[in-house]
Amino acid sequence: MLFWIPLFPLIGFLINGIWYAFGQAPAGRKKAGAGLPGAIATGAIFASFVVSLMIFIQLLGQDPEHRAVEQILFNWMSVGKFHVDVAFRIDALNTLFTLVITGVGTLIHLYSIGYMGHDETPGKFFAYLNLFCFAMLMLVMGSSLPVLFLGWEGVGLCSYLLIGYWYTDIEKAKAGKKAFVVNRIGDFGFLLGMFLIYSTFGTLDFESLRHLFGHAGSLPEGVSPQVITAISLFLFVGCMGKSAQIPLYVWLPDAMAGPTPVSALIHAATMVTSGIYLVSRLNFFYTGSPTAMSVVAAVGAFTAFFAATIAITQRDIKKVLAYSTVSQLGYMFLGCGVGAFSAGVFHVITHAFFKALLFLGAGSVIHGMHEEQDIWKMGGLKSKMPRTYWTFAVGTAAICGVPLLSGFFSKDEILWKAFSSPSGSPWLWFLAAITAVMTAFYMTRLFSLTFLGAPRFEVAEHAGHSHDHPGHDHGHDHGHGHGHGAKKVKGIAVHESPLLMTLPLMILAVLSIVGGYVGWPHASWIEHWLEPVVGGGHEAASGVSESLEWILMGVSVLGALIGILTSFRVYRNLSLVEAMTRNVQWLHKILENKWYIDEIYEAVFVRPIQVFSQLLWKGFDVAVIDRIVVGFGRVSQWTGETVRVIQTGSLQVYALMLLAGLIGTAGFLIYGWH
Amino acid sequence: MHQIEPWVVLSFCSIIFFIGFTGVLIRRNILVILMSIELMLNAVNLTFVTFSKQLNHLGGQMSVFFIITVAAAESAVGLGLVIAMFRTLRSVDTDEIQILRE
Amino acid sequence: MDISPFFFYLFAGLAIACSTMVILKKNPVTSAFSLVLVFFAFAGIYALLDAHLIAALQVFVYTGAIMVLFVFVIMLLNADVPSFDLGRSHFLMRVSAGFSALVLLGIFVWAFKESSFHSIGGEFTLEKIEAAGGNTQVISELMFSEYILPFELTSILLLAAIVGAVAIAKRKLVGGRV
Amino acid sequence: MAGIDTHFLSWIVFLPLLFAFAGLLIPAKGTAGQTAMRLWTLLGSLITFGVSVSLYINYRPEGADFQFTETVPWISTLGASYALGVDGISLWLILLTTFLMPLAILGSFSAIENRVKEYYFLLLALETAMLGAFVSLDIFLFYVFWEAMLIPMYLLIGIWGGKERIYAAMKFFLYTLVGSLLMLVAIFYLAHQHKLQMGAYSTNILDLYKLQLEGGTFWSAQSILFLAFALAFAIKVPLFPLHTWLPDAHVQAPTAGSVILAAVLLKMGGYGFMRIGFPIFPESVAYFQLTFMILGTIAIVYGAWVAMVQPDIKKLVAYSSVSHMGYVIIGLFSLNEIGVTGSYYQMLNHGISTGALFLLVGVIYERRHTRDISAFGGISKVMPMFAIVFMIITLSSVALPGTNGFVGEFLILLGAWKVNPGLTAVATTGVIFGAVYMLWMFQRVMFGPVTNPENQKLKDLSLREWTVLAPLVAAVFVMGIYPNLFFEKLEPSIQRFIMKSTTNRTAPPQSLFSDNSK
Repeated sequence: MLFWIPLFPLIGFLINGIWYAFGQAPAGRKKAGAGLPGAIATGAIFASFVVSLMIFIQLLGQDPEHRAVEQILFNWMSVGKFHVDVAFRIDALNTLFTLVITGVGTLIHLYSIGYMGHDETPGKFFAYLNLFCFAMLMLVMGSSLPVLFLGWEGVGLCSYLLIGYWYTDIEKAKAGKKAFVVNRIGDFGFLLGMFLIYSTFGTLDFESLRHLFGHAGSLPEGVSPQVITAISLFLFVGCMGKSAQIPLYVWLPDAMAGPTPVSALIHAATMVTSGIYLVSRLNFFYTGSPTAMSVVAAVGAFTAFFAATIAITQRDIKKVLAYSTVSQLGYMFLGCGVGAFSAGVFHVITHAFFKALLFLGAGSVIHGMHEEQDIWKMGGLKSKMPRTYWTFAVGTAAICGVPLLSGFFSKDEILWKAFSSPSGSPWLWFLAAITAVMTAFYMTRLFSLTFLGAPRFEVAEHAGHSHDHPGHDHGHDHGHGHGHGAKKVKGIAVHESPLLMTLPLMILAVLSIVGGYVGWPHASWIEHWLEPVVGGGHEAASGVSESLEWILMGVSVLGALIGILTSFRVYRNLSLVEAMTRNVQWLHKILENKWYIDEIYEAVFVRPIQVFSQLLWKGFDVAVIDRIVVGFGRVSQWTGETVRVIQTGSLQVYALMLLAGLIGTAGFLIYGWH
Repeated sequence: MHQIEPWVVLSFCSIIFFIGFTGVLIRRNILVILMSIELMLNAVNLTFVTFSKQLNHLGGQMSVFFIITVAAAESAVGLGLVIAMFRTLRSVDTDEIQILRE
Repeated sequence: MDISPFFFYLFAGLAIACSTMVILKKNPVTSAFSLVLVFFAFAGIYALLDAHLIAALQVFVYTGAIMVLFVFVIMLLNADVPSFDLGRSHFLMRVSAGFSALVLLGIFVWAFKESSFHSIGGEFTLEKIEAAGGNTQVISELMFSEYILPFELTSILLLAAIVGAVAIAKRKLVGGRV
Repeated sequence: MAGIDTHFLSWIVFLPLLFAFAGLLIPAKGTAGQTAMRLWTLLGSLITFGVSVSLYINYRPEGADFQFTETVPWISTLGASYALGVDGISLWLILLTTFLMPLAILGSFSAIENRVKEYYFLLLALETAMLGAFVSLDIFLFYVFWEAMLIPMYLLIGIWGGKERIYAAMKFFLYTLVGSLLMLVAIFYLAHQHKLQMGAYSTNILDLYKLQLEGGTFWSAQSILFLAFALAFAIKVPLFPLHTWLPDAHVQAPTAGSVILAAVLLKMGGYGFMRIGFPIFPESVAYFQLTFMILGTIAIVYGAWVAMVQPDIKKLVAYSSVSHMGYVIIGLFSLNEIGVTGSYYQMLNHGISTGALFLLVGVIYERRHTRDISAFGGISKVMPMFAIVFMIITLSSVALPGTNGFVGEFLILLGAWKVNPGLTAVATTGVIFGAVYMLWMFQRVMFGPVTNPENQKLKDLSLREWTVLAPLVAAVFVMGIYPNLFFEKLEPSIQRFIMKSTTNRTAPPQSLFSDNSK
């Protein structure tokens, strides 16, 4: 039954894809609306949600130690001893992922029907979206590394296709390519990790590997810790690429060029968390290597902090959320890095709820604002878009860590583990706590700039505008869309999004509120649930008392509240903001330009490689190798030219030479052998 | 009266052959060159017949028969070429016919 | 070899003298007629060597057909061409040609003289040929049995040569000179 | 048909040639005649494909080493015979050839307007030569077919090529000829060795497998002979630094020529290594293993980097071939089952995906008469179906899992890792750069606004072009998802190949300095 989960989206992809490729794309064919393709795609993913739910229920009834469902579909490759099956295996860990992917996926598909309503090629969009779900499900369900890698690269491909969805804008196409290439750098590490695993253990199957490791951080016999560390780090390079960690995070902010539902689904809720999935899946490798753990934790914590600094100054609503995602992913890795895999996974789930909510809310805003994405040109949307406003407020509160919302539980769990676990340290906690304050600050900034205060754009009269704007070409010409609506009507006629879009927002808002209760401190269902797979949470290091836990929790709540309140105060008075910005102009400039990382990469890697390649081609291929070859040609030509003198063209001279040759030969035959 | 040794006959053939060869080398008239070639062919024919006689094998004479045929064909084509060439170049001088060179 | 030395030397001397004339005489007509004599001399030697059919063919084909062709062509071309009586080539060429020819001739004669030609008993002895009905009869039989394939091929070659010669020598009617 | 049972392979090999000669009788004047000629050639290649499919069906992987064998003495003084036979290694390359040939022919239906008859005659003659090389079990016969391939290809490039076709054709010809001449010398040496060791001349490959040659050092007989063969094969592969004929030949060749050149002719190099180079000279293979793996790795990275900056699509694809064939080399020289199987699979993959890429370039070249990347942009908007197919093939070329490319590259790198992890790590960067150059090219051609007005009105794929491309797209996925279909018939042959190539068969060293006094 397992195979139905990825199969449904695949079928949806094939239907939509073939219909699009032959029925809609060719010149002169009728363009389809978003309705039918959207319904097909949503139905497909919903069907697989239902199956996932059934599997989950089935797992609930099983004995915790053997909680797994397996299915082998067919043998993929079999060469000598190397044997890979296309097989699925769902256990406690990935059943959560399938639920999130299909559940949140369904909501986002639904939302997309509204959002992409005026797009030119909705068939293509939904085909890609379904293909993505298929690949993502392959990723989390695969029972061995190659199958996981199949999904891993598959989601990368879909990400590429969807970021560059509006490909007529070359910048968006470039962003897609950047995402793919940066992911490929990660995959490079992933591949090396796989090779090393295979050459060390002779298998790539998760279960077999787990059995080799036995229990709790013990290493298989005859395997040196260095090898385990190398494997863990190689695989982590892959995670850096896919889950946008330093130094490979640069693609994710650019990935916002894609349609907003894509940002919500792929670049917030699901694909980017696959790195965390991989690390948790192979937790036995990481627990076996303290070095790798520290690297993961350090990279995670630093990424969380670093991305948060950038997020503070961004003007694009989606860019803020993108950096926020990078930052939150850093949290998750921090959790994994200190051994709290269940905390990491817990944050994946709550993050999927509230970040998807935030992105979809942002999409709704952008939709309502007619493709305006600059938060400095918004403001006062509270009254115009009430449903979006309220749901967005819930999302913001959740990510800020307001107590009793989902983000609070998961983030606090990570913070506590960063402090208390044997591989944690107060420094990691401190960095994470600072980040939490900054998160609260920039999210509130985003929220208040968008929804509160007075509108900072020209408001058009509402008359004659329904929720649905016939003739307004949403998505078409997207790249040049800034102020597109403003051209038609003087000012922007802000409108609330249709129910199709706000309904998923409301569901996600509810989930963002209640989603955290599965991880209630000290009674965490999720930790208990995941224990057979990722191991129990480590006992707190000695000397760390329960009271300290409460104190730290209080500190982080306080930090969040401080962040929120400061932000509200600051951004109520925008002239104050400008004054402050002027005071720290240099810092603001650096942050606004994202620490110039893109420029540095361009200068250090991209340009040199291009220049060097040119050099290789013109300077070596053409100038050296070809010259040698042509040189050989020249030599023989020269020889020919020289010898040619005797080629007089006179038959008689030829005959004479023939005669001379004959004499020579005869002479040799007579005297030569003596 | 002594016998004629085979080598005498063969040497005679060689003499005729090299006379023909020299003719090919030193004459500029293409017609004479063709005639010299006929001389060489005849010398070869005689060699064949000599061996045929000496070895009591008729293969030599058969070869001569074929050579004569081929020679006839050759001179027919050769003379045809001479006529064609003469028509184009108004000359039968090999020194003027050096198109092969370029 | 049981051939008459007198006739052999007679024919050989004639052939050598006439061949020299062929290559030395300035006028091609003279050369052609010398060549006829050479062919006759050869026919004589063939007859001495009991190759009667070849001797006959020599007279028919060479003197009869080929020489007529030569003379015909000479006469065809001879008209109003002042440069027809071409001399010989460059002096250096003549000297080196003559020299090399003499050297190689020397080698050949030496080689022939040094070698011994044992009469390996081929099946066609003179007596057998006589018994089987003579030279012509035996050769004809061979030609249509053992040598039938070369024979047929030769006929194709001849056909090709005829067509070729006609095609080459034919004056193009359209477009002026070839 | 007479002798179809006993001379099955001969029928397959010479069927195209039969059709080629029969095609000469078609009066190919005028449009109708040309169409007839094209259809006739297509028919010929399709029938050949059909017959080769029955070869596939009747081949038993568990059966004899070589099946459908035929042996007729040929040149007795050299010991050469007309010996044919098929094992798993030749089987798939034969199928690749016969599969691609109809597509290449169909793909050039509208591209070739002049000298139609000669063109198709040469294509079919080329097919015979290629098939002959793949089934030869006699090294001399192999050589004859190997050289015979050169002539039609040379003419195809030289007559129907682009602007610089003469230069490219000459370069192609000379490069390959230089290699094969040394090979010829080595063949004679081997025949002579066989006479010395076994008492009779033989150039039968199976006999030569039993030769004992002194090896293990650079100046040993094995090494020198191996290098003589390896030069010929490496030029065909082409291995860095002997690759510079390829970009020129590819760019100048007509579409079908490029397809066949990339898809089949390059495989001759790999096949030569597998059939001759490795099993006859096992010690030298071990001796030169590292050298060739380094060259292969350089080829991967070098080809990818140089491909990145090419302004011409065909040149880009040509350099990508250099990169992809570099994988083949490191896989072969890793000498374990995973690597070698991957290598072999990569050869097939490369045939499919690069063949398809050239066909796609041909499609767009026919419309725009340029291959300059900068002349395009936004084609995706104008030719959406073309863009979809192009995308799929691009993905296959960058080895996305699920497409054929992944299986090959993954196995190769996995196998090579066991031998030399450091080099493999460097080679794996090809995965990154492969994505860079392919996607960058795709972006510049397909994405962005349609800036050039000439691109505004391009027609999308026609039915004929679909017919050409659809089988390739299908092959991409079938090979990517179910490679076992191929491995089944391949495995025993690969195992035997590895056994032969790793067994020590060296003669006792006859070194002057060997110390026998102890």
